[in-house]
Amino acid sequence: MSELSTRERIHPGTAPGEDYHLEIVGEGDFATADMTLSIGPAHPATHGVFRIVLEMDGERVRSARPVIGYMHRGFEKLAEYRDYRQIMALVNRHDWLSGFSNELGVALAVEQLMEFEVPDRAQWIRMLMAEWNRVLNHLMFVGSFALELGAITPMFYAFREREDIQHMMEAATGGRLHFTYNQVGGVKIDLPKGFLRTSAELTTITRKRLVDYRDLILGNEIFQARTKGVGALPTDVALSFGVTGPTLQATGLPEDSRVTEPYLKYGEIDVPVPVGENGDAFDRFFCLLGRIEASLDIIDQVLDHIGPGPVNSKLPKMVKAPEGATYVRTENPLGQLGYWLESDGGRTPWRLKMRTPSFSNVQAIPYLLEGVLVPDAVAVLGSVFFVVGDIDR
Amino acid sequence: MGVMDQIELPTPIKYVFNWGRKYSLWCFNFGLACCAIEFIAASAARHDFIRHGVIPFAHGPRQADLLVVSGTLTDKMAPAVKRLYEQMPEPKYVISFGSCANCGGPYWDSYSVTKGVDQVIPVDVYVPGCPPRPEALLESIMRLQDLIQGESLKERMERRRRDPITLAAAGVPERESTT
Amino acid sequence: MIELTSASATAFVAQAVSVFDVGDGFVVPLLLKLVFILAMFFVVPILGGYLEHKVMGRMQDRRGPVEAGPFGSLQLVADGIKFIQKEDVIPRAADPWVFAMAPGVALVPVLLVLLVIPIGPGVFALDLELGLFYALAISSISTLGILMGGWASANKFSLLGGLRAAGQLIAYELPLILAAAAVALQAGTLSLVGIVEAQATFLIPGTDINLWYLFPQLLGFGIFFLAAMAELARPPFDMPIADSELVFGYMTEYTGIKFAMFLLTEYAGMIVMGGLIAVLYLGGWQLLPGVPLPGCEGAGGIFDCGWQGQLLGVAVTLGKMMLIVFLFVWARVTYPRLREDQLQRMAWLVLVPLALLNLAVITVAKVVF
Amino acid sequence: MATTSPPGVGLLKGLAVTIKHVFSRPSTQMYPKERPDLPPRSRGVIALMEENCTVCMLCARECPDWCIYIDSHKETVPPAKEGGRARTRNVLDRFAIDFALCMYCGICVEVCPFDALWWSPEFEYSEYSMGLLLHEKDKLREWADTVPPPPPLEEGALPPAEVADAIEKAAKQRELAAAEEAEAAVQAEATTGAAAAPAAGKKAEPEIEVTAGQIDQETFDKLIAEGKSERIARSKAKAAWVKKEKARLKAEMEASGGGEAAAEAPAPKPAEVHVEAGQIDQETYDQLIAEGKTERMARAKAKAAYVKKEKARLRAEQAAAAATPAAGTPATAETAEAPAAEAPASGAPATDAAPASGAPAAKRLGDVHVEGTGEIDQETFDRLIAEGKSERIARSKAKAAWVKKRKQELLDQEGDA
Repeated sequence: MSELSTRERIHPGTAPGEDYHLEIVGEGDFATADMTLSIGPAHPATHGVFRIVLEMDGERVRSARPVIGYMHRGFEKLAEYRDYRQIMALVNRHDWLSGFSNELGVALAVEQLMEFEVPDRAQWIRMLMAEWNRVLNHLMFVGSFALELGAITPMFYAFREREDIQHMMEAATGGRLHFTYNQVGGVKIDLPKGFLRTSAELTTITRKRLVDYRDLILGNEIFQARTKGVGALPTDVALSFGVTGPTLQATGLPEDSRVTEPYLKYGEIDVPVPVGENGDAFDRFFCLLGRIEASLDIIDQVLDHIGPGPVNSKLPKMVKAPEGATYVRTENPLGQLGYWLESDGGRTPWRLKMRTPSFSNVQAIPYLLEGVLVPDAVAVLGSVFFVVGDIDR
Repeated sequence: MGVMDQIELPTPIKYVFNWGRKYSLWCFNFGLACCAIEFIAASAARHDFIRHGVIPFAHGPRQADLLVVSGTLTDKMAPAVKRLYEQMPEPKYVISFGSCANCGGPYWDSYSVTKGVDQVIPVDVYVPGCPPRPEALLESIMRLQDLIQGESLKERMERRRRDPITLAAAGVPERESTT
Repeated sequence: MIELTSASATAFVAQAVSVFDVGDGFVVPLLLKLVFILAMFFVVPILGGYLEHKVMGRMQDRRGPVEAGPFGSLQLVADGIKFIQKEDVIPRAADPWVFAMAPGVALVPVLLVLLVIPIGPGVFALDLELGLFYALAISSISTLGILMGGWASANKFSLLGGLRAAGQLIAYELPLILAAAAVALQAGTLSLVGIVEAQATFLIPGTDINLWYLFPQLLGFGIFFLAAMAELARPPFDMPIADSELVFGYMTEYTGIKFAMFLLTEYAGMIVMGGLIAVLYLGGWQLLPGVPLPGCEGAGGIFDCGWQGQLLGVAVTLGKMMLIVFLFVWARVTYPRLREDQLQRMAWLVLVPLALLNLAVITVAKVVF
Repeated sequence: MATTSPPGVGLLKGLAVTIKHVFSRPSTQMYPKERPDLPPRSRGVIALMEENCTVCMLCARECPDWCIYIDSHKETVPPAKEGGRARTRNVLDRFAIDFALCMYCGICVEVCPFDALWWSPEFEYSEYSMGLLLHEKDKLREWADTVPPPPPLEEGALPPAEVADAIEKAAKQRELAAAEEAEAAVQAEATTGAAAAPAAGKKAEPEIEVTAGQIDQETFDKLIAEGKSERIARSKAKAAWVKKEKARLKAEMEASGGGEAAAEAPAPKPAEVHVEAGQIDQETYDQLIAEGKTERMARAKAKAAYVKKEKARLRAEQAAAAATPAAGTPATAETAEAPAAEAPASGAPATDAAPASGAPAAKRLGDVHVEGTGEIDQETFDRLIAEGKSERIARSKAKAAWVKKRKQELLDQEGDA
């Protein structure tokens, strides 16, 4: 490790060349300066190694600067050295809460490039899994957002549900977080017996338990006092930052790739999109719960539609996407996930560019944090849903 | 601390002291990536490692006895991990949770990933898996508890002083079957 | 043979317990009281901590500690044993003296308050005429310790935590004292033993139904409970140690035994507040309103008890303390935390006026009846 | 949005939720005492069936983490019978998986062509030292004892490829045996024809490499006119083109092959009997149920019975239609091989096909040993270069072409002799 400069030691996080100065107010003994508070990279509030440098006046945030890159693992570069099957196992790790949806994006991109027709049953299974994955993801954020506001219990309830769902998905895919269930042309293997029945049962149970979250969090006066009007994000600002997913829907815009640009079989079913009004932390949480319910609805519809048939198609021994490029966008749990896949016809992509929802979502954080109190800053950080690996990749 | 790392304690006292450390592992979760989710799952209702005396209430490193490094350690993050580890008071234990923390895992060829947390801090127990299931963490915690129950603090500290980074495998109890 | 042993055992226990009544002698009662207080101080908080672990576990659908001791009952003992072995770290930039003293300054007042809390008929260390005043005055010294810790740690999070703690504890001192004042007013005494006695003899005007102060002072009870929760910095009023904002607040830099002292302060504080609430509103060691303890005679059956009555009285008080601890835990498990400004607003705009109103109503009632 | 309710109700509701849980059974699984219920597909640890490993190195090559270490050596096996040729085989010296590095993606298990690698759901192997996470083949072999059987599949799923193949094969064999008996009296040569049929049937349709962009314009236009999306139309049109092309090639082959085409025709027919999932032979089913078999078992068997019957029926019909033995001109082994051997030569290279799955002719080619590796087939090389392939690829392919030609020559000489 190279020797840090004095400046960096005193004020870590400032970029080289950037002049660091503290505004000094008052004179003599009463001279005060703003305080710089570095939250993260290992801070309970940032659920991950996200770092944010706050310049504060007392407990009020003057300005906030996210420092990212603590989780940068070079996904895009690594993907250039892995064939498509290996990429499938790799990409479910960048947004570790939505492994299946990530794989799905890559699979769709490769299939699009290869002009591959995926069997119906495989498409329905993919939808089923993607929606369960969405529920898993949102449950995690329901828990973690409440945790950040100081309510410890919702996390435990959320994980009770998550365990049930994960157990079911593990029975089908073999993984609890990283499913690696997609393959180019379908899914690896058909569902195990009883999966659909368990699925149907779990939707009922989860719906019943959603009432608990409503009572425990959403309806709670303290929660409302903490979140209503906090971190309000106007639609135009959200759009200008490229914010998507529940964070965007909370601002009142029903933008959802599953509706506006349906992939898989989303065009054939009814996809409810919950929207908020003010785009504040409360609305974001409201949309999150609404999206869980929407996903459960979709799962019910999928269960009605799913029919017999093959789940994958015969592939050449080595999958090679033909020369060309494609862009696939899917509605990941956290927002729009885009994969730009450029192939030179080889066994590995020439370039795999990711447009990850978390990265765009955190762009709005400096805007949202300006002028808020530290506790509100935590509420904002918790409500702009992001996964650090998805930011840094 | 103080004298406990200087003199060998009489066996009954050592037993009680080891018992105390064994069942009071305040745990600082260094949640870096995917594995952190499984760590949380291990603390949640289904697995509940508080049963075993692993208390996940240590929000800072100063109160922690056990550091669970769960996830990919990047070169940018490595100094922070080292620093946090150094902030923990002795005696402290480290569990490396998952392939990334063990030796880089899926990112073995990435330019920005540290190939294993044991390049930076000494590790007591390695948990394989990507991510390991919560039960695997429980199993590793029990393994760590076996280690704590049988160890001598004096020997441990001497070993630490001799070689601050690698925890010499000597003195590690024989692996016994848990099944 | 067995009867003989049990008889001698009971006699011994009786002697041991009734020793607190012994007026004559100085050294032996003093030592016994000291031992009693220390036992109270170390055992009861551990009981409270265990209760918290278990209740929290059950409310969160899990089991809590299981492995350490039978049903995990020795979890906090293990914690204690562990903490004494830990390295004691003092940050280089910290003020070493203040840093080292802070936990003591926070802890000792709580210990001192325990002196005056009666936990059974005749089972108390001190019956001060100004018991209530003493308790409230002494307990606010803890704030100083917290502020010291926050300032001396040379850590921004600690500093923020310490400042929050100071602001919060000062703000909630007022409603706490006002609510307690109403009780003192109604009882006509500041002695905690006297307050218990007054509750034993308090009758609903016009009837001969005995009631605890919980019922006439329901509002006061609510205010006292909330303020106590805020004083203890228990969630949902735990801004000083808000973990998701300030890591561990003023405790961030503390390790080992010093941290354990802060922790003990918190648990002992819960016990002290539980004891105060039990004494002020829940009739102290009375089992039920108007029902004398077995083996007791005299006014409402709260004094002149045999050793059985004393033991039962202690058990009842402990039970009430644990009930209060349970309520604290229940709130902690259920609610998210408030924001600092909301907390202050609640203190000054809601609790203080309500406490004043309560005081006024009680005054009027006292004059009228 | 949240309905407005009187203040405090939300707070009380929250308290109700938490207190409710005190009285319900905690969902905690007491792990060391209570074993987790692990699904058979769970990816816990990789087990090695050492006996199955042929040291093909596929797993090690495909592993994204390169965490599989394989060492092997070649051993010469004495000839099976007198005068035969000694063979070499690979012997596994070391097979190790570094579980510290493994990313548990399962690619090695997937690619293993000989079912040597399996997933076991076991997870309890954390270690005090990272070196111990490198499991050598003995350890991996121990894990194999913990591998659970695969779970049954969901309703509506196609049977797994292996099972489907086996069912098909068994049905075909039975049916062929039946046909044999029936026709043996009538026709002496039928036996050879029937025996050759499956081999011929397998390779009946020559593989055609389809390069992207070749579509059936007619179909494409029609679909576009029908309002289908461009992507769908394209893929369907491509499928149509492939079909047409195959038909064309087949026709060509038939024309060139003359008589044997007739023999070939009935062979693939039985395979075309489409069996809908759920169509079962009620009689068999009832009988099996009556015998006390489980419902699943009975269903599966009944289904197989149905397939068998159906195929037998179709075949009987065909036989009736053909009536005359003239149609069944014996398809001798040589003629059956012809199209398969022809396929690579006719410019439709099946380079990707594994040698093991090749027709008998391919195997025989493989037996021929060709000396010299330097030569290349100049013609192929030039053609490939002209096609814009890289020099390296062209060279290797040309080399392969030369070897193939040489082998063919040698084979022909042998045949002549």
